[in-house]
Amino acid sequence: MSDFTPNEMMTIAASRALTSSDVCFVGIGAPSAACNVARLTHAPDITLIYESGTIGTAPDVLPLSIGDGELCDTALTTVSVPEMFRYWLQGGRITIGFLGAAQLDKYGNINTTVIGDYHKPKTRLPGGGGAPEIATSSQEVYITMAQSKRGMVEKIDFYTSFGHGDGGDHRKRLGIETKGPTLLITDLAIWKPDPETKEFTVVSMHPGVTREMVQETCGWQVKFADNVEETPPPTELELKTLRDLKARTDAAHKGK
Amino acid sequence: MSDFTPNEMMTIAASRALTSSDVCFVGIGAPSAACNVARLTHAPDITLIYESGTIGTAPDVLPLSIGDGELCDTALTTVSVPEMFRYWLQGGRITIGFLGAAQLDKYGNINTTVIGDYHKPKTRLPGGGGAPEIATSSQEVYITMAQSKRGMVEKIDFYTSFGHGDGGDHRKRLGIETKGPTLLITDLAIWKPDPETKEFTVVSMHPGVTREMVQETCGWQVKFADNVEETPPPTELELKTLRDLKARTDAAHKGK
Amino acid sequence: MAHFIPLEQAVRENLKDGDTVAFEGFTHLIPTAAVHEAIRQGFKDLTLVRMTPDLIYDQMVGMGMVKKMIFSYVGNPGVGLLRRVRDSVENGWPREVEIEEHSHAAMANAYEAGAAGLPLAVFRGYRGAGLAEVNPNIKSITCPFTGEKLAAVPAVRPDVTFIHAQKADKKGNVLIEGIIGIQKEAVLAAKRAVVTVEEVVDDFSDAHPNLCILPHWTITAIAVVPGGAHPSYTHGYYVRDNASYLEWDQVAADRDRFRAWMEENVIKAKPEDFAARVEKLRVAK
Amino acid sequence: MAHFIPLEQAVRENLKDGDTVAFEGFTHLIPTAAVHEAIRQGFKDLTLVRMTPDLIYDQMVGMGMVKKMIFSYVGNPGVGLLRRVRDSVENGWPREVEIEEHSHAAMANAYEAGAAGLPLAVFRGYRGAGLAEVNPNIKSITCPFTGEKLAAVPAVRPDVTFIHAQKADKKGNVLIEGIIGIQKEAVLAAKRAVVTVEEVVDDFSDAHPNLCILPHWTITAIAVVPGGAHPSYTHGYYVRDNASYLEWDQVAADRDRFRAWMEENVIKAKPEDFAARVEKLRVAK
Repeated sequence: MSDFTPNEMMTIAASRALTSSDVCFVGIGAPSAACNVARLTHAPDITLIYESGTIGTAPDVLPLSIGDGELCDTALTTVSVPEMFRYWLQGGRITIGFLGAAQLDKYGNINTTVIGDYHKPKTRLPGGGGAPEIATSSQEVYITMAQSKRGMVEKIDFYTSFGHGDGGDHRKRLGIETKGPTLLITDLAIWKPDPETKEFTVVSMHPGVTREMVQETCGWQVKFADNVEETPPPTELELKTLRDLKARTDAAHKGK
Repeated sequence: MSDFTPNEMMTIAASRALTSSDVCFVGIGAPSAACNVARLTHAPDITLIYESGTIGTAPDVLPLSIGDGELCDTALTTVSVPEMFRYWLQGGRITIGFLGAAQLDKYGNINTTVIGDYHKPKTRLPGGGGAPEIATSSQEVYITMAQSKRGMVEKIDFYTSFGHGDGGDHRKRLGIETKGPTLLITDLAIWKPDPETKEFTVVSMHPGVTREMVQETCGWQVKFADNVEETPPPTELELKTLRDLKARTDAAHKGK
Repeated sequence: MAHFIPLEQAVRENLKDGDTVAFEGFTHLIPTAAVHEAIRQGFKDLTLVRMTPDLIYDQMVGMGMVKKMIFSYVGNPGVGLLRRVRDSVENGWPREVEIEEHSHAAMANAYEAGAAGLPLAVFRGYRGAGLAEVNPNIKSITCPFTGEKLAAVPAVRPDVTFIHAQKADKKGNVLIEGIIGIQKEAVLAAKRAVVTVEEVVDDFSDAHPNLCILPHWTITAIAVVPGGAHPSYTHGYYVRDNASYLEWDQVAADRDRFRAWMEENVIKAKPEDFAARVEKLRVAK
Repeated sequence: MAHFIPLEQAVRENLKDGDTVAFEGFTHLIPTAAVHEAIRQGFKDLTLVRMTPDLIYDQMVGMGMVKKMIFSYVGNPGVGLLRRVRDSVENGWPREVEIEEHSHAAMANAYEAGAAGLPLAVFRGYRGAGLAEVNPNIKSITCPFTGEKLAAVPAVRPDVTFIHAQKADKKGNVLIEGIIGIQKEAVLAAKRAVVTVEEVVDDFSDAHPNLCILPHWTITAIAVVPGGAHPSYTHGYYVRDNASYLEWDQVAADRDRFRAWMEENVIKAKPEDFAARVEKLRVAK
């Protein structure tokens, strides 16, 4: 399979990080696509949870919102929203919290609240929703987003959800016992936090991507691992699965 | 209808205190019988709630426990036990908490925990179960028990659930905003708390009962209202309803 | 005790200028018809509470009815931003709206605490989160057993909650199924509760014992409004009108277009119009 | 991840001397078969947690397996006292049992807090109640918004929870229906969870979406034990054996009679014996 877009590569690379034994709290957008591609390919027994209360869903099309009817129709069970946040997220049962970001810094801190000052914002974004506690109660956090200088910045305008803060043991110092962001998948590369500093470091670049391309679309000085691998390109099955899913989704959302 | 037992009179007098608009948290034993007689006679729309989570039950036989299957089979809905105690009792939705007592004092304080010292009890009783919070979260509390000097005492051995404490505004001083015990129905009389002192005062005696009989079976000096009425005897319908209910219940509990 | 009355009357009798009001529905069962009736009746200075404000709060903010919003996600789910809310926050048009912003976990716990009659909700949250610095209603308590510091937020206790549900029975008991969201808590936390339903059935005696049923004595008024959740959906009745959510992004982008749309689709419309809007979205029973 | 294994193995692999263990079931679905297996395996120094200890805890206390009990109602529901527990508390026979006593509201909130991963439960309770004076694990917190003093108790976090449920599907998901009690919380609060079920079905795809289902990854082991809740009942399978509860009052009244009964009905018995005990109590499906 030769022809694929950077976004397709991103979704597929993200899907590969998930396993059948994961219990994944799914954000809308790229995370949702990645989780469902994983479920439809190598991780058929993965448990997908959306914050609307649907546990173990297997939607045939991607939901537009976190509460589309199909999530409930295909779920093992659907619980109330307070129960979702208390027993399932806060209870420590989520292995992977999968988030997107409007702004991200090199320590995995995320902003989806405002651009500019909180009280006089230049742009008012939707805000955190479930993210502040997904970021601290999930056992690990994966982040996925397309690279851009506006999105990947030296300093985010607002700490919607906490990653590694200023790096190092900042989480531990705040009493947060979960691992936080352990993986960043962009349209160009796969990043993991440095074990000590917790700064995101490129460990793999997607086929055809250069170090310059990664740096040009990133607002901070990029660190590369000693040994940067090349991400295996999408397999035929992965690409077909993703494209079929997107096609079904587009048809469904455009209405009749 | 001429012939009835003091216990039957007690249950029927208690049933009359309930109305179709009550939401009643039902204790087992005499309270359960009274509540169901009310439902089967003059208060068909009363909502009976048992702490097992059954809301709006209408059992054909009296349950032996608070969680018999019939309570669920005939309920409007059955919720979890945490929800029962949080949303329904603590939420302030119960109009009447209906309790029995092993020991009772004149201020409506109840002991069902121990006879003797708590740490070295002479008799270990079952304890409070739901009663401590039924007594403080229900809008009002009704109590029913057969009179005896062992049961109705000057000083109870343990405050399983709080009535009016030492009387007067003791509830208010503890930050309890509900009314507490407003009615005591025994096999001999109907008692209401004095508006000021909160001491239970006999307001009605059952047919054939004398002041001496009331005093002889009560461990504290009994106060009588200026105008003590005579409790109307059971009607034919009331007595038949109660006896049919008891007969169905006995047959069911003795098993096959 | 639930009364069955027309929606116009239910809104008029239960909502007042200055009220704190929740129109709840977590993506599913959003009470759009009730909001449109509130818009037609022209209430002012409302404090709106909701986890996910979405289109209906965008509409009320855009119509200038709102003094304050308490929320946790102010987007058009899956589509993007709420443009009328943005215009208010960024430009003060048509008026400035005070905001009290929380996380979903905080709001869910705050409704739960309201339903449970508590003054506060306690949970593990907001660690390292910027909201804790800008929202003075985020405080903490210390666990007397472990010393752990936990987040505390005030319970949500609306003057009135509006929800949409599948059905009522003749006594006024209300059944909600599918994604039940926060509706039970929103009703039980409120002083008054108004429910729009798709239909009325004789009774729920055939229903499974553990479904989400609100007893009639927890509800103030019920109005029968088929389709009343459109463009949201009602599990078992009609599907979500995703195209309308996408369309709203265009409508709300421009002040004039927004006003024209509201005039045409809300001010000049009636609760009975909702049935036709879901006709093509109905699912086989 | 749930394994389907025999009850003997499930108990042996998941219970240890000295464990804090909850065998839960609120009147309904009491895991009697699991308790009897634990008795046969002769565990020691257990800390038993349960809202309503009833017969099964009376049996374990009488067999001398128990170091401590955490509970809120130590009666034979609707019948009277628990005579083996009394003998232990009043006379230290066969050993003294330490007790930590709560109200139902406290225990329900403590399990809920355990399931929610919190260290404590906060509720409005124990006002004027004697337990607050004799139980050092009843403390308080002050609401930072209203100044109200509220009760606080530690979360319940058992090493292992045993429950009985209607059915599992082939993947090991577990369905509980009827009086669901505190079972979901007891499982989610525990480090390990063992479930006995009446039967195994293919899947739950026909089940209503809002039922109480525990995903397979919340459960450690499942054993199929038809009748395993007797003399309690399983909604939809067999009714409560009220006569056995009345009989227990006689059996437990005397130490020798108790021991003889245990020898005959527990020590010499097997999990498979439960099916016959409920044969006459079965309900039409």
